[in-house]
Amino acid sequence: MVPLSWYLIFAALLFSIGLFGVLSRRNAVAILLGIELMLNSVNINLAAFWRYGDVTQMAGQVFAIIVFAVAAAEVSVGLALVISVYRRRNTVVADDINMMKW
Amino acid sequence: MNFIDAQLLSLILFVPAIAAVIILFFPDGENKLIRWFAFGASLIPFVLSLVAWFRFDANQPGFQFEESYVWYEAIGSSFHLGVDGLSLTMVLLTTLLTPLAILASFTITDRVKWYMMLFLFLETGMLGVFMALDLLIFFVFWEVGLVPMYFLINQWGSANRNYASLKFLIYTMGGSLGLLLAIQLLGVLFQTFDLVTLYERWNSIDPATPLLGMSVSTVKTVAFWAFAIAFAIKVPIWPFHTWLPDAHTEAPTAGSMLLAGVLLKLGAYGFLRLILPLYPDEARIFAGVLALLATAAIVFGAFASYAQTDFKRLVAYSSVNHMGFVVLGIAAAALAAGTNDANIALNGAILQMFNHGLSAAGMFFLVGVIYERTHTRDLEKFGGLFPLVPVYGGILIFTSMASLGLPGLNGFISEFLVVRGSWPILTVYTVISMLGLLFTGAYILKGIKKVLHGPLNEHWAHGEHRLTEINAREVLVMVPLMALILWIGIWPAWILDVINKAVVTLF
Amino acid sequence: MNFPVLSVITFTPVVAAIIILLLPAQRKNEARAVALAAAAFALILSFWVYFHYDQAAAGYQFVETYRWLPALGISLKFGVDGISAPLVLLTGVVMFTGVLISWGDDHPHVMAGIQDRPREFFAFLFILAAGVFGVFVSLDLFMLFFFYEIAVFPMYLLIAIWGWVVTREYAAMKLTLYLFVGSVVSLVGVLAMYWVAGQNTGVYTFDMLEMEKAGFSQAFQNIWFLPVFLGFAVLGGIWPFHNWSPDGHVAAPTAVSMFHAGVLMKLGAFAALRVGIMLLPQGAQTWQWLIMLFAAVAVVYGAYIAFVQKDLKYMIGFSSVSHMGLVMLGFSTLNQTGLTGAGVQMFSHGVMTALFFAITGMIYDRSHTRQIPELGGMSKIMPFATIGFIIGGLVSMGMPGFSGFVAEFPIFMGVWGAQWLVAVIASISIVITAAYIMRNIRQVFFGEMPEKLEGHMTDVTVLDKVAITTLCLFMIVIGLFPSFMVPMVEKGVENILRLLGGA
Amino acid sequence: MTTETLMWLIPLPPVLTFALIVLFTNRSKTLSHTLAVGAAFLSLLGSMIVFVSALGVEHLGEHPFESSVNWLPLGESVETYFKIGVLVDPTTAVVLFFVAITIFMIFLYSVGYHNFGQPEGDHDHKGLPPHGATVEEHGHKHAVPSVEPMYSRFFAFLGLFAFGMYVLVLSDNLLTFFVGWEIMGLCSYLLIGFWYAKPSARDAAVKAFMTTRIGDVFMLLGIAYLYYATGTLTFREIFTEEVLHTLATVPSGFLGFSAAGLIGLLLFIGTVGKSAQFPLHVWLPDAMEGPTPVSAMIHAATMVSAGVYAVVRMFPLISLDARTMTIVAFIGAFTAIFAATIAVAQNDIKRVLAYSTISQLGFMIAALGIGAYVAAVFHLITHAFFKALLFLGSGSVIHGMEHGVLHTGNHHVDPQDMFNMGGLRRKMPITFWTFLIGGFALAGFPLITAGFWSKDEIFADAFANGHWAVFITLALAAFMTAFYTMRQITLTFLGEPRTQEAEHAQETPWTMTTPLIILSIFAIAYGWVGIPEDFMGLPLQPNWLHEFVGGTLAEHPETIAFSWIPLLTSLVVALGGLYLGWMTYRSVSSPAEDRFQIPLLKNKYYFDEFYDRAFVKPAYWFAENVVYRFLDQGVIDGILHSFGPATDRLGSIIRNNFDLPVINRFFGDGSAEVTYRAGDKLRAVQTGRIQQYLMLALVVFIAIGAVLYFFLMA
Repeated sequence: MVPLSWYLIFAALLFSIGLFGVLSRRNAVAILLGIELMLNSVNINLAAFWRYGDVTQMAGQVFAIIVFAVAAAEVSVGLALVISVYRRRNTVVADDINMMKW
Repeated sequence: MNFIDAQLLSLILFVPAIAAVIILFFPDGENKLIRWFAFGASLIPFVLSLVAWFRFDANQPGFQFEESYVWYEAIGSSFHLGVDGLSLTMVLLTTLLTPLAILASFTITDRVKWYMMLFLFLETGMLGVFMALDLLIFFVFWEVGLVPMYFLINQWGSANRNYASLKFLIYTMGGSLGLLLAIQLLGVLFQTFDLVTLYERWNSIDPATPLLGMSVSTVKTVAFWAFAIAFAIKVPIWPFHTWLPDAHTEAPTAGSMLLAGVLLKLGAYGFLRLILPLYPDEARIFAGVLALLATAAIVFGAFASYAQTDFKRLVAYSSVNHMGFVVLGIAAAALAAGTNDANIALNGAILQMFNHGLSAAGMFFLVGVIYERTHTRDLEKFGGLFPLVPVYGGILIFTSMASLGLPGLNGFISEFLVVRGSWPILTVYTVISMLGLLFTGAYILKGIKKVLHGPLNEHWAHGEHRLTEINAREVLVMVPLMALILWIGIWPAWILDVINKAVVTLF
Repeated sequence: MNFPVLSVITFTPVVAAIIILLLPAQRKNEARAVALAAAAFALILSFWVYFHYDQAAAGYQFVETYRWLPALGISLKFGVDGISAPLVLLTGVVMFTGVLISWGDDHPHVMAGIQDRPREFFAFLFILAAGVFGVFVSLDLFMLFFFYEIAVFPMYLLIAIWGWVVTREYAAMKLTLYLFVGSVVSLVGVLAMYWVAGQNTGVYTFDMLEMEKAGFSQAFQNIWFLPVFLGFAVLGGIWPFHNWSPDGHVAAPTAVSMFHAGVLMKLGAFAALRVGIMLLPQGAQTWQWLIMLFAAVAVVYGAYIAFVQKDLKYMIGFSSVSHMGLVMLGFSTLNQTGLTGAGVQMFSHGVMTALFFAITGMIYDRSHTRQIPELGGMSKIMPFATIGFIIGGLVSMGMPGFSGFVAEFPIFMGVWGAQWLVAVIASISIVITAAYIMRNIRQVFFGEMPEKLEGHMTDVTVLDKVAITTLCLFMIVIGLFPSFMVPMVEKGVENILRLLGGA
Repeated sequence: MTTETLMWLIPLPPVLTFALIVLFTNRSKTLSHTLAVGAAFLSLLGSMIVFVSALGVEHLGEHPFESSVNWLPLGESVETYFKIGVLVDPTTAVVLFFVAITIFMIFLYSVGYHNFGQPEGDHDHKGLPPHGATVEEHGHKHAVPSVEPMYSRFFAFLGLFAFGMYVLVLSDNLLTFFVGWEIMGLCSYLLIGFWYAKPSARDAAVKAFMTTRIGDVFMLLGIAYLYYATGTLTFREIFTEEVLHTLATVPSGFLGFSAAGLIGLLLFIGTVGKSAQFPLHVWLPDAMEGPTPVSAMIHAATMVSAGVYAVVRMFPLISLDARTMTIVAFIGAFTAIFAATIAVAQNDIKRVLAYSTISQLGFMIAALGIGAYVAAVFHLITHAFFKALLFLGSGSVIHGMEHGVLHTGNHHVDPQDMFNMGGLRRKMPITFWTFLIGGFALAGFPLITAGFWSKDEIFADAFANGHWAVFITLALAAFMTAFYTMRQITLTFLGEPRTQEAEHAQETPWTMTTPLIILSIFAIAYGWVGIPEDFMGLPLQPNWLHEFVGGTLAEHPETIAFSWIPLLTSLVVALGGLYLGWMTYRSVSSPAEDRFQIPLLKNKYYFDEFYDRAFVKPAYWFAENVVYRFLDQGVIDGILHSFGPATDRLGSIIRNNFDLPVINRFFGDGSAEVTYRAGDKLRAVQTGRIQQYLMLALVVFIAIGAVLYFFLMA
C-alpha cells in the first residue's frame, strides 16, 4: 500500500495552499476557504496517523471529528460575520475591515 | 449606707457624669429644668464629699475609702481610687465650687443643655485626678478634664475664644505629652501603674542597672522633667503661664471660676502626689530652679497683673502670682523634705491651693457679674460704681482683700505658712517673693480703685446702661465662698489639721 | 462542628448581592431594604461569633473545612482567632452602617447617599464585603488570597462609577494598580512559601496552620518576608506605598470610603500580619527595624500632611495613613503590648474613620464642597453629626476614655519596650493630630456658615443618626471598658508570640 | 467673770457692730450709731476693769494676765499647735487705758461731726462730703450742714478699726498682733478713702495702704524669721533669757547683724511704715483726706501709735543689737526734726498737726532707740491724749468754719486754711481753750501740761545716757514744735477774723465738745503720774509710771538721777518757741507776709514728687512694657506662636516637596506613565490586518523553527 509519507506530503501541500490562500486573498470568504483547507489538511494527517498507528486507539478519528465540528462552527460564525460586515460596509475585502485596529 | 461606704469615692466621681448623661435626654427647651437639675446633681457629690470629710480619719496614715476594680489588665492598670488628707481637701474644693459655678451660669441661655453636660463631665474629670491612685487613671482623667473645658471656652467664651481655647488645649496636651511618655516608661519598667507600688519600686530601683542604655539617674532626671513640665504648664509656673490669661479671660464666668478654682490645682496636686514621692532626689536637685521660676511667677505675675487694663485679665494674672506661692512652698519642701520647715511650707502650699480656689473663683465670679451687666471688662470704662452697687462693692472689696492676703482672711494664713516654711530653706527667694506680695497689694488696690472708687460714673448711672445691683442668686454664690474665706482666716485648724496630718505622714 | 456560622457570614453578602441584582432596577428601596436586611443579618452573626468566641480556649474557633481543590492542597478552611474575630465584627458594623448611610435621602433638594443605581452599587458593595469577610476568616492561604482579590476588584467599579466625578477614573485606576501590584508581589512570595513548605514537609498544602510548622530557613524568611509583608501592607497603606489611599478615599463614594478606610486597610494589615509575620517570624525579626522605620515615618508624616490639608476627606485620608502607621508600629514591636495595641487600634481606627467618612459624606452631599474653608456652622444644622464627629475627633487624638487611647497607649508602651526613641518621635503626632482635628472641628462645625450654604443645608436622616450612634457606641464602650476587646486580642497575640518565640 | 475672759471679750463688741451694721442696720442711722457707741462703751468698760485689776496686782510684769488657745496645727509632729491668746502686762494696761478712752471719744465725736440730726443734703452724693442743705425756717430759707450720706457705714468702719486696735494691743503673740495691725491698715485705707468719689481721697487711700504695706512686708519677713529662729511668736516665750541670748549670739549672715538685730530691723521697718517715720512718712499728711478729724485722729492718736507700740512690745528683742538701736534712734531723731521743719510751713490746720504727729512719733522712736523705754511709753500716752485733743479741736474748728462757709455760701473758701481764720476764740470758746491746752501740752509748757513731763523724761534720759546727738536734735525739734504750735494757735484763734466765714463760725454741738473737754483733762493731768521722784531735788512720790511700766521689762530700768540741764533745755525750747511763735505771727494776716513759706518746706522737700518719679512711675512702666508687653506677649507668646506656622510649613513642605512630587508623581503616576508611553509606542504594530498578523506569526514560527533546528542539530 502507499507509504505514510505520501499522505503527509499531500497534507502539507494542501496546508500550504490553504495558508497561501489565507495570506494572499483579499476576499474574506476566500480567506475562510483557505482556513478550511488548512483544517482539512490537518484532518488528513490525523486519519493517516490513525491508520498507520495503533488501529485500536480511536483518538485520531475522534480528534478529526472534533475538528470537523469546530470547522463547521467556525465557518458558520465566520460567514455570519462576513455577511453582517457586508451588510454594513458593502464589502468583503479584508483590508477594509480594520475597525478592530485600536 | 453600706453600699455608700464601699463605693463612696466612685459615687462622688460618677454622679456628675451620670447626671450629664441624663440631661442628654432632657428636651432642649427646658432651660429652667435643666439648670436646676444640674445644680441639684452637682450638690450630691458635695454632700457625699462632706460625708467623706467627716468619716475621714485624719490620724490614720495612708489612703482611705480605697476602691480598686479591674480596668486594663493587659498593661497592668487597675481602676484604683483613694484619698488622703491632701486629695480629700481638693475633692472638697471641687465639689464645693462646681455647684457654685453652675449656679453662677444660670444666666447662660445658649445651648444650656450642652453647657451643663460639659460642666458635669468637667467635674468628673477633675475629681478623677484627685482620687486616682493609678498612674494611668490619673492620666486618663487629667486629659479628660481638657475636653469639656476646651468646648466651654470655645463655645461660650468671649471675643477671642478660638485662639484662647486652642492655645489652652494644645499647650496642655503638648505638656502632657512628656507625662504620657514618662508614664509609659514606668509602665514598661514595672508592668504596673499602681501608685502605691510605684512609690517604693521606682525609688528602690538599683542605680547600677542601666535603663534603655542610660544610667538610672539620667532616665530619672528626664522623666522628672517630663512630669515637671506637664504640671508646670498646668499650675502654671512662669514662663509656661501665658495660656492662662487668655483662657481665663475668654472663658465664660463659671468656666473661669473652675479654671482658676480647680484646674490650676491639678498641676500643683501633680507635684505633690507624683513628683515629690516619685522623684525625691531629682526634686531636691532641681528645687532651686523650681523656686526660681516660682519667684518669677510671683513677681512677674504681680507686675503683669498690675499692668492690665482688662479687669478679668488682671484677676487672671493674679492667679499666676498666687499659685507661685504654692510652687514656692513645694520647692522648699522638695529641698528639705521631711524637715519641720518643709512640712510647714507644704501645709502652706496646700492650704494656699484651697484658699486660692476660693478667692480666685470668687473674684472671677464678681468680674463676671459686672461683665454681664456692662458687657465690658475695660477698667478705664468703670470707676465710681460704688454708689451704684454698694453691696457688690462690699463683696468685691472683701474678696479682693482675701486674695491680697489680708490677715484675718484665709489668704494670709497660707501665705504666712509658706513664707515661714521656705524662709530658712530658700531665704533669698522668699524675700523676693515677699516683694512680689507688695505688688499684689498694688494691683488689687488698682482693681478696686478703677472699678469702685472715683467720681460717680454717669455713664452707668442711668438710662439703659443703668448698672443694677448684684442679685440674690449671685449673692448666694458668693456667700459660701466668703463664709469659708472668713472661717479659714479666723479658725484654720479644722482644715489645716487634716492637711497637716497628711503632710506629716506623707512626706 | 455545628452551624457553619463563618461561611454563612461570608456568603450572606454574595447571596444578598445576587438577590439585589435580580430586583428590577427602579425598585430602589427594595434593593436597599434587602441590603439592609442582609447587612443586619451579617452584623448579628458577627456579634454572635464575637461573643461566643471562647477566650479561655483561645486559638482558632468555629473552624470549618471543605475540600476545594485537594490536588493542590487547597481547601476552604475558615476559622477565627482573637485577632480576626474583632475584625469580623468590625466588618459587620461597617457594612451595616455603610448601607444605612448609603440609603441617604432622595429628597430632590438633598439627594444624599446613593441615589444613582443603588441596585448595582449594593451588589458590588456586598461582593466587596464578602471578600473582606473571607479574608478575615480564611485559614487557607490560597483562599485568603482568593478573597483578597475579590475584595480588591469591586473597588475599581465602585469608585469609577459612583465616585467623585473629578478624580474618580484616576483614583480608581491608581488604587487598583497599586493593590494588584502589591498582591502580585506577595503572590510570588506565597507561591514560594507553598513550594518550599511542600519540599520541607512533603505535603503541598496552603493550609496556614500547616505552613506555620513548615520551618522555613532563616535565609528563606529573610528573603521572602519583605515582599510578602510589604505586598500586603500596601493595602494597609504603609509608607511609602500609602499614596493610593488618600486619593482613593477622596474619590470614593461615602459608603465605599467607609469600607475602604474602615475595613480594607485593615485587610492589608491583617494579611500582612497573618501571612508575613505569623508565617515568617524570623524574617519579621530581621526586618523589624525597617518596618518600624516605615511605620514611624508614616505616623508623623501622615499627621503633618493632614495638618495642612484643606480638603476634609484628604485630611481624614492622611490621618488614617498616620493611624495605620500606628498599627504597623504596633506590629513592628513584635511584643505583647505592642501587638495587642495594634489589634485594638485596627478596630478602633476602623470604626473611627468609618464615622469620619460617613459624616463627611453627609456634609458633602448637602454642601457639595469638602473645602474646609468653604464650610462652617454645621453644628446648627446637624447637631447630631457634630457630636459624632467630635467623638471621632477625640478618638483620633487618642483622648482617654475613648477607644483611641486604649489602642494607642499599649502601642507606645510596646515601642518603649522595643525602641524608646521611636516612641518619643512618634508621639509628636498626638499633638499635631489634636491641633488639626480641633481646628477643623471648630471651622467646619462651629465657624461662621458661609452665606452660599445658608438655607441649602438640612439635618441628617434618622438612618444616618442610627449609623452614627452605632459607631460612637463602640468607641466609647471600648474606651471605658477595655476589657470588652483587649483580652480577646491578647489571646490572638499570644499565638503570634508563640510563633515568634518558637522561631 | 475672770479678767482673762474679759480680755478675750474686749475686742468683740466693735467687730459685732461692724457685722450688724453691714448686714442689718445699714439703713437706720440712729440704730447704727447707738450700736457703735454702745459697743465702744462696752469695750471701754471692759478695758477699764482690766486696767484697774491690773493696777491691783503686785509685780504684774512677772506674771501678767494671759490666756491662750490652740490655733494652727503645725508641721513638727501631729500634735503641736500654734497658740494664740491675750496678754495684759503693765505696758499693755496703760496703752489699753488710753486706747479705750480715745476710741470711745472718736465714736462719740463722730456722731456730731457727721451732723447727726441734720436734714439730708440737697445734692449730696454717696462718696462725697455733705454739701449742706437749705431749710425753710419761718419764712426765709438758710443753709445748714447736712448729714453724711454714708453715716452708718462710717460707724461700721470705725467698729472694725476699734476691733483691730484692741486685737493688736491685747494679743500675746506677733501673729495676731500683725492681724490687728493689718486690719487697721485696711480700715485706714477704707476711712481715708471714705469719700471715695474724691479722686484725691481715693489716691491718698491707695498711697497710705501701699506705703504702709512696704513696711508690713518686711515686718512679715521679720516675723517669719523670728518664728523660724525661735519656734514661737508668743512674746513671753521669746523674752526669756536663753531665747534672747541665742538670738543675740546667732549671726543672721546679713551685714554681720545678729539674728536679733536683723529681726529687730525688719520689725522696725514695719513700724517705720505704720508710724510714718522717714522715709515712709509720705502717706500720713495725705491721709488727712479722710473725714476730717476722725480718720485724721485715727492716724494721729491710735493707729500710728501702734507702730511705736510694736517697738515697745519688741523692745527686749530690738534692744539686743546696738546697731539696730542706733538706726532706730537715728531714724526717730531725724524724723522728729525733719517733720517739724515741714510743719512750720503748712497752712492747712490739719496738715500742721499731721506733721507734728510724725515729728512727735519721731520723739518716741528716738527715745526707744536710746533705750528710754518708760519715757517712750509715757510720751506715747500723753501724746495720744493731747494730739487727739488737738485733732478733734481742729476738726471742731473746721466744722465751725464750714458752718460759716454754708452761711456765706462762698464755697471757694477753704475752711481748713488757717489764713482764712483768726479770732475764733470768741466764736468757739470751748474749742479755743481746749485747743490751747492741747497746744501747750504739745509744746511742752512747763509743769502743768502732760507733754512737758513726758518730753522732759526723754530729754533727761538722752542726757543721762550721753546721747548728745539725739539730745540736741530733739531739743531743736521741740523748739520748732513749740514754734509752729503757737503759730497755729495765733493764726487760728487770736487776732481778728480775716474772713466772712470766720466771722460766722459757730461753736460745735456737745457731742463734739464733750470729748474735747474730757481729753483736755487728761492732756493736763496724765502728766502727773510720771513726775520724777527727785524732781528739782524735791522729795516727791516715787515715779508711779516708771515703777509700773518699767515692771514690764525683765531687768527693771534704773531711774535717772535728776539733772538741771535737760530741765532747763526743755523750759527754754518750750517757752522760747511759744513766745517766738506768738511774736512772729500775731501780726501776720496773709501767707505773703509769712516768712516761713519756703517752697522747699512747703513742698515737703519734694518727697512725693521724688517717690513718684523714682518708684511709682518706673514700677508701672516696668510692669506694662517689660513684663507684660515684652516678656509675656513678646518673648514667650512669640515663641509659642512660632510653633503653629512651623508645623504648617513643615507639613506643606512634606506634602508639596516630597509626597506629591516624589511618591505621587514619580513612583505612583510615574510608573503608570512609563507603561502608558511604552504601550503608545508599540500600538503601531496593531494594524488590524489579519494577513499581516498571520504573516508575522509565520515568520516568527519559521524563525523559532530555525533556531530550534540550529540548536538541536548542533
